[in-house]
Amino acid sequence: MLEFTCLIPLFTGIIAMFMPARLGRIILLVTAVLHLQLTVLGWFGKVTPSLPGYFAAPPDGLLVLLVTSFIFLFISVYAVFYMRETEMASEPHYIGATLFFLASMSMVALADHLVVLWIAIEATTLMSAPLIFLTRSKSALEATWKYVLICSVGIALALLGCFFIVMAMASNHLDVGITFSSLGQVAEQLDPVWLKAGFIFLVIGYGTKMGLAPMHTWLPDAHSEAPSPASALLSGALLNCAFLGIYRSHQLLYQAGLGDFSSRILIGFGLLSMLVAAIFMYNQTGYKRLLAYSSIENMGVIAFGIGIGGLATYGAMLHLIHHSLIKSALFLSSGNILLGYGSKLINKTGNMAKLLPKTFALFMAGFAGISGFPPFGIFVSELLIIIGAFQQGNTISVTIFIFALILVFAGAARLVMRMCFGRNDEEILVPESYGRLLPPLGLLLSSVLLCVWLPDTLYEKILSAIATIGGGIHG
Amino acid sequence: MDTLFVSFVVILAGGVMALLLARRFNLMKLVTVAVMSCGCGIGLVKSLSLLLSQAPTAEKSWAWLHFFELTFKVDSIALFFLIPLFAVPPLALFYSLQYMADQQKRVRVAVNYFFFAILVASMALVVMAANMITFALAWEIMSLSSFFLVVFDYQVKANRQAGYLYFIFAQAGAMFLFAAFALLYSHTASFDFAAFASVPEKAKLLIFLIAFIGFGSKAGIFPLHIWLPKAHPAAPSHISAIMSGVMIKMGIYGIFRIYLLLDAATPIIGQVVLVTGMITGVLGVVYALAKQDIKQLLAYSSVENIGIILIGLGIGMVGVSEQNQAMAFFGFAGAMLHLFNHSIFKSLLFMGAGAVLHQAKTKNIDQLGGLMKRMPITGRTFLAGSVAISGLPPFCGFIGEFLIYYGAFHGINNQRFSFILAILAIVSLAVIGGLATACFTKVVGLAFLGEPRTEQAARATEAAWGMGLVMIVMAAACLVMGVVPEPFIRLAFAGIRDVGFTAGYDTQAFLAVVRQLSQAILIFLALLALVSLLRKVLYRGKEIGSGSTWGCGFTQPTVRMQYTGTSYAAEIIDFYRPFVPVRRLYSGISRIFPGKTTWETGVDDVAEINYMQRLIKPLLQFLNSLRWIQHGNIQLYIAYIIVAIIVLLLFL
Amino acid sequence: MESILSLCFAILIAPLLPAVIQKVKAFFAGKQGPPLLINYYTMIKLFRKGSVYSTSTSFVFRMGPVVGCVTSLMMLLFFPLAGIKPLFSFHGDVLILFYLMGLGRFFTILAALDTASPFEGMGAAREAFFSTLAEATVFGILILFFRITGSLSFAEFFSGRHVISLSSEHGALLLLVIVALYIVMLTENSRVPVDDPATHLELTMIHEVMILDHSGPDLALIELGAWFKLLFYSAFLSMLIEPFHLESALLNSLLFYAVVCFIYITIGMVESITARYKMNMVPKFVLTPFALVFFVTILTMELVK
Amino acid sequence: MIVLSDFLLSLTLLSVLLSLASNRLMALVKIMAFQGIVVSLIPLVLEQHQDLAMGSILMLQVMILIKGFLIPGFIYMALTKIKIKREIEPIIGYHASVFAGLFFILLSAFITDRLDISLPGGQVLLMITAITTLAAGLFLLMSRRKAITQVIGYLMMENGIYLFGTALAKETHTQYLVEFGVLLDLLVGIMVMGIVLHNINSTFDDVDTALLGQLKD
Repeated sequence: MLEFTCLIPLFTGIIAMFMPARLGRIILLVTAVLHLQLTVLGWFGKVTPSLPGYFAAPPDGLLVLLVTSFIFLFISVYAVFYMRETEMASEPHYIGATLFFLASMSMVALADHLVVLWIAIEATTLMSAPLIFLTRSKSALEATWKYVLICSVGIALALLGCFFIVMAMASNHLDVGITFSSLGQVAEQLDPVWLKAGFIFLVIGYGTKMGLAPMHTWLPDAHSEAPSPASALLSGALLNCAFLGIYRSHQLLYQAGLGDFSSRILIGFGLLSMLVAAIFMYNQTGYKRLLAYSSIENMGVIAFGIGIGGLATYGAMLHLIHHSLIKSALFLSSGNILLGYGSKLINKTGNMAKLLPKTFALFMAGFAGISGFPPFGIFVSELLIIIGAFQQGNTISVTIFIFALILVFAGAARLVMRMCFGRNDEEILVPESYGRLLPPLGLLLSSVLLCVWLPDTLYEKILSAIATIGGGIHG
Repeated sequence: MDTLFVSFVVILAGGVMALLLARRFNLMKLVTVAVMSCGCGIGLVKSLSLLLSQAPTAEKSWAWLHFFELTFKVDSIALFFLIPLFAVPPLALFYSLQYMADQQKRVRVAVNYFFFAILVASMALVVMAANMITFALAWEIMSLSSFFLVVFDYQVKANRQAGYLYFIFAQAGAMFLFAAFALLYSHTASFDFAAFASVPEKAKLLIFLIAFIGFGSKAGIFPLHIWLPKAHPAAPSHISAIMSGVMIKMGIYGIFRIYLLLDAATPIIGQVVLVTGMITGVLGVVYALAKQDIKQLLAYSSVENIGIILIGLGIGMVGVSEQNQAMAFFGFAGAMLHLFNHSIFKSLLFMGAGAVLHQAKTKNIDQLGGLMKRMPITGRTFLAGSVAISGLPPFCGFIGEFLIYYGAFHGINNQRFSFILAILAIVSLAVIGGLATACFTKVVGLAFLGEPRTEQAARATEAAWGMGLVMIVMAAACLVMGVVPEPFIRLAFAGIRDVGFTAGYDTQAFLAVVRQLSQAILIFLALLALVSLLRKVLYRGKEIGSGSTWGCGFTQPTVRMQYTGTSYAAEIIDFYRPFVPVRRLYSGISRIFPGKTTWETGVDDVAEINYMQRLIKPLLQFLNSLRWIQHGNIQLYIAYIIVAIIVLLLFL
Repeated sequence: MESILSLCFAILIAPLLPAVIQKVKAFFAGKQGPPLLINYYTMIKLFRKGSVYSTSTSFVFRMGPVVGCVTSLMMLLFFPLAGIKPLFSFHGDVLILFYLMGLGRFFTILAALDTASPFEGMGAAREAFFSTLAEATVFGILILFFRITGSLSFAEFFSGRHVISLSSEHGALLLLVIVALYIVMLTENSRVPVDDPATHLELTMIHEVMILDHSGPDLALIELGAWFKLLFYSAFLSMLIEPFHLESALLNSLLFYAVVCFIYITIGMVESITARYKMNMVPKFVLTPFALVFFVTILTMELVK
Repeated sequence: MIVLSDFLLSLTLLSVLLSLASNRLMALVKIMAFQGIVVSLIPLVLEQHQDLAMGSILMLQVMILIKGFLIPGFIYMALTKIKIKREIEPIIGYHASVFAGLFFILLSAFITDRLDISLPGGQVLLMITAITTLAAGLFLLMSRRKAITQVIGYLMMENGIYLFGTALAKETHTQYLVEFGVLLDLLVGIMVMGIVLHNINSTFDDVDTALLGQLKD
């Protein structure tokens, strides 16, 4: 029955497409709440998937599902107020698309079958394309085009990867269902060469979606051109889903005893992503692009952490949760900034501390959080990743990791300070409103809360998720 | 120990109250200052009594996020660091009552108080932390809150840049710390500080050096100091006082703590610390001499004093590795005492500078002058602070240096390299002392004495009474600590009680020396009084004339002809030329009837220049040269994917 | 009792000795020179006068001479003149004494800057600079002495088990130290070739230009302080030079003051036969003793175990 | 049967080369329709699919319908509706493209040889065709300026992957999921792309991707 997390938004989405905007908003919020409820039920095992060959509820999937569902609720609340003030022409489209998007993401989180996962991830691309496209400006068009094309190419390659994994099974004359759970049980008998080839294609394919360099090229365009609530969803939820695909594949390789191979690739991609993000962050002109590159960097951090293994995987999982919370809060506040200044350019903003004091507080807090300052959770996760990396003896890579973190921080801090404290004598177009302030605040506070008190269930879920790739707090 | 936590809660409550009462400006200030001072007072009393009662180290811990623990432990070192940490903030807060007078900025002031409270609390937590997670957590909160304090006056571009630079250094330093901790964890598999000693000897040096960079960037060792002379002038003066007086000492604390925890046998650690201290001390004071901005000068002087403290620590460490108990004991004790003294007189000086800035609207020495007559209290207390910071008796600065000298002289009888180090330490202390004298005679002589160089300076009046009162209290403290040093020296001794190697060192002989020292100072003061009396007698009933200064033949000397700070320092700076590059801008003279020409000099920080030229510029150029990656061409984006696949398939 | 007598004598004789220098210089110039008691006359004259203070000055200007004089006096208080136990002495007194000298300098400089004069700052800057260099040398000497005697007190340098003396086993090293200390003395007391007390061009003066605005008793205090300081340095030197320790305190004192006199005469000779250095040469000159002392100290690594 | 399958595969290869050489959009669309049909037929003639289930046949028909008619038709409609120049305007010239195509065939033969996988009899050519089609699709994506040619390139790439899938995966494992997935993906993907294309055309007056290079750093 957990499949209803996909079906409910799908149906309500269809309905909302044909409803007036006012009703659509209610549908959006109701669906978000329902979805969260269902997710929580699934989380505690009250509801389980009913199509075992295709869907399953492993801990990693549930984790991603919960994060997605949680931030979706906040983003929906924000979106309702955001749309009221921007008078978005195609509001039903937005609501419909965002619900479809939620449906596809839920499907990713629950997918167990290789191809179902693949279909779901491709579906997220297609469902989120309208979201990016919503403003219909030239640049939005371009961003959408790049997004759809590059991701489709990437995902197509991932399909090839799926075939290779099937081949790994077929060439050794095994005959089990091609679900991650059943493959995992026979992992050691799979043909290693095909498995590795499959992993490469899966990493490239899903990595395109996740924004790992050098396949990240669409990401800054898409995330910056989408309306802010959509950007928040893309960054906070979608990237996790793509990551889940890579995570599952890595899991498979680990179970097959090829963990070293996949770890090295993940570490490489992680570091490359962080460095590439650093290149474009220090001299960025648009603040949404800045946040987008920051997402690339953070995905790099997660990939790095997973690749390192041991303690770092726990850090990576925490990083995933907190990055989603904080980054979506940042994108939401960037929506306020966009409304306030009417421009996405950093040069056109400035003096937020005076002009938009509350948004400033949120944005600054979010920046501090994303840079790894307590009381936000990224502090813990980055510390754990560094500790884990040293523990595993990856000295060189962790040196690059730290270097990249410093570089990214230095680049971003300059621009954030420019936005918050720089000179600006212009008037604010749309003043702040609580409807657009409370959701990001809520997201930030939840990150703080999770850093102060992590519920046992979450902790255990993370542990059981990372146990499958040899991670653990004592590893 | 619970009392200490109570004091944190009170301090934080004060900070939150500031936010809540932000709309009622004066009430907010009063309440916040009162509550926070009360909290600091509780902490001060408690830590003093714990330190003096020789209570055994207490420990307390909470579970956090399932497998971490937040462990706090107070041993004598922690308690010693807690004393200035709780003693200085109330004074700074009291000062801020009248310093932060702008009603327009009331929200910002409230936020400032809020972060002030967090800063104080987090610093105390840093000191009390007993495992690396706790330490890192408190450390990062400290960095973050102090960043917000620095950017208080964000409208000024220089302040934003300063804040930025500080932010970078704080974060980069923290990264180094994390790396050091991670390395430790990889050897011990425990977050607990107590496990550090079990690290293999080979790894200890590396770990220490990494941590040294991390802590050093906070303390402001050369060449990681460049944020300091920018951030301190940017912050409001009472914040500068806290940052310079207390916060940068956290870096020292870290260095000392990790040294003790590692308990390494290698002598290199001590040598590195000592040599860094010497370089930091000498160059810090030379730069201080070269600067014309009072607060910048004071910031560089903080660098210098960090150098002196490090010399003390270094001597102690060399003493430990040489098995020279006296040397180790006095080195550590001297470092502790100097650190304590510095937190007092540097805060005093920053507050004085703040008063000057507040009243005369400029920090530039070359635009000040004659303030002693216009701001008598600020002037006199600043003079006291200057004497103290130059390390001259009868003020407290001398006492700390005396201990360090004492330790260093005990190292003279060592052999070979550590002998040479001891010599160098003594000589550099002497040179630092001489240069500090030059530096602070410059500030006092040019900013407070003579004639005002600008209209603003001439119009300056005495600062508000509260600010004056705080400065008087601190100046008096400097004098008392200088004249009756024994209790404070005992305090420093108590502070290093828990240092294993020096424990049990017999201090009676030295305390006798201290009493005699105190006598000597009293004799000096008595003679001073006597000669002053004699002078009074000699002048009695005589005609005291007054006129203008003799201009050596100039009949109408103007105030612009006074010696300036730049010229005062020029010769000494010139002597240190390779390390202190002087920038000269001269428009030159052309044509037969030349127009207006300009001549400008300034001193750039050699570390800053090198960072810019050797590190930042090439790095940015390199990054820029890679920007083509995101060229917008979708065909090539797809090519990237293909290339990535091909490269990966090669690994197959 | 001995100590008090010795101190009083030193204080009394301090103004006399500089007149010796003037006599020597006059002799070299073929002149008769002022009477030996000239400085006492000057003192009395100055004490009788009043003062004119610049309107620019503050209390610091009046404090300068007092502090300067007292700090110099402190040196004599702690120094074993002619080997006689000083009034006060403790382990570590040299440190505080030299720092007190620093305090005196601090206030002299401030008093100079207080006048807002275009020239006095110049002298102040030079004073601050050269004395920093000289201070390094002094501490170098202290290190050496500590190495030899294990003590940090003037009194202990010249009494006890390891005495600093030309006749001891480290005598050879001491020769270099004497040269170094002599140069320090010339520097610290503003003598040729570092400074010329007789010069009349403000631009080239160091110490004298700093006290241009002082007059009357204030000036007298400054002069007194300068004489005490010179006496201290020559006493220090003569304790190093003169290796004898006679039984009788009186004889000892006679010998001691004879050597002191001799040092004053050499100062006069140096002033007569050398010209002062160009200002930019001075730092090099002042660094020479530091190099000497450092060299000697390194040598002790082998010699003193 | 072997002959038939080889014949179809050769036709596919031919269509690949033709598509690389074609300089007219219309022609290209027709070639793609042809290729779609041929590719869909291939599973039918492969050895291990001898005993066709009812489902497979149904799937096959849907496949042909979509790949051969629906999608090309859709693109054709888009082409006629939007005012674009009908030349392809390649970045890499036609001759070079054809040579590239030949090179791809050689390369894929080489790779297939090196892989030395135990393919069920006679599928060497299938592998070669699959890799060539995939590579040529990617090549079209990279070497053509018009957005619409990129869609076609994508289509071709999907054809290649589909061929791969039929070559590698056994029916029992995939259970139409591959076909279903590919079709759904293609259909919706092309629809979305088409809509975007349409909008690009109405916004920019052309679908040249040179116009789509504004977002960069």
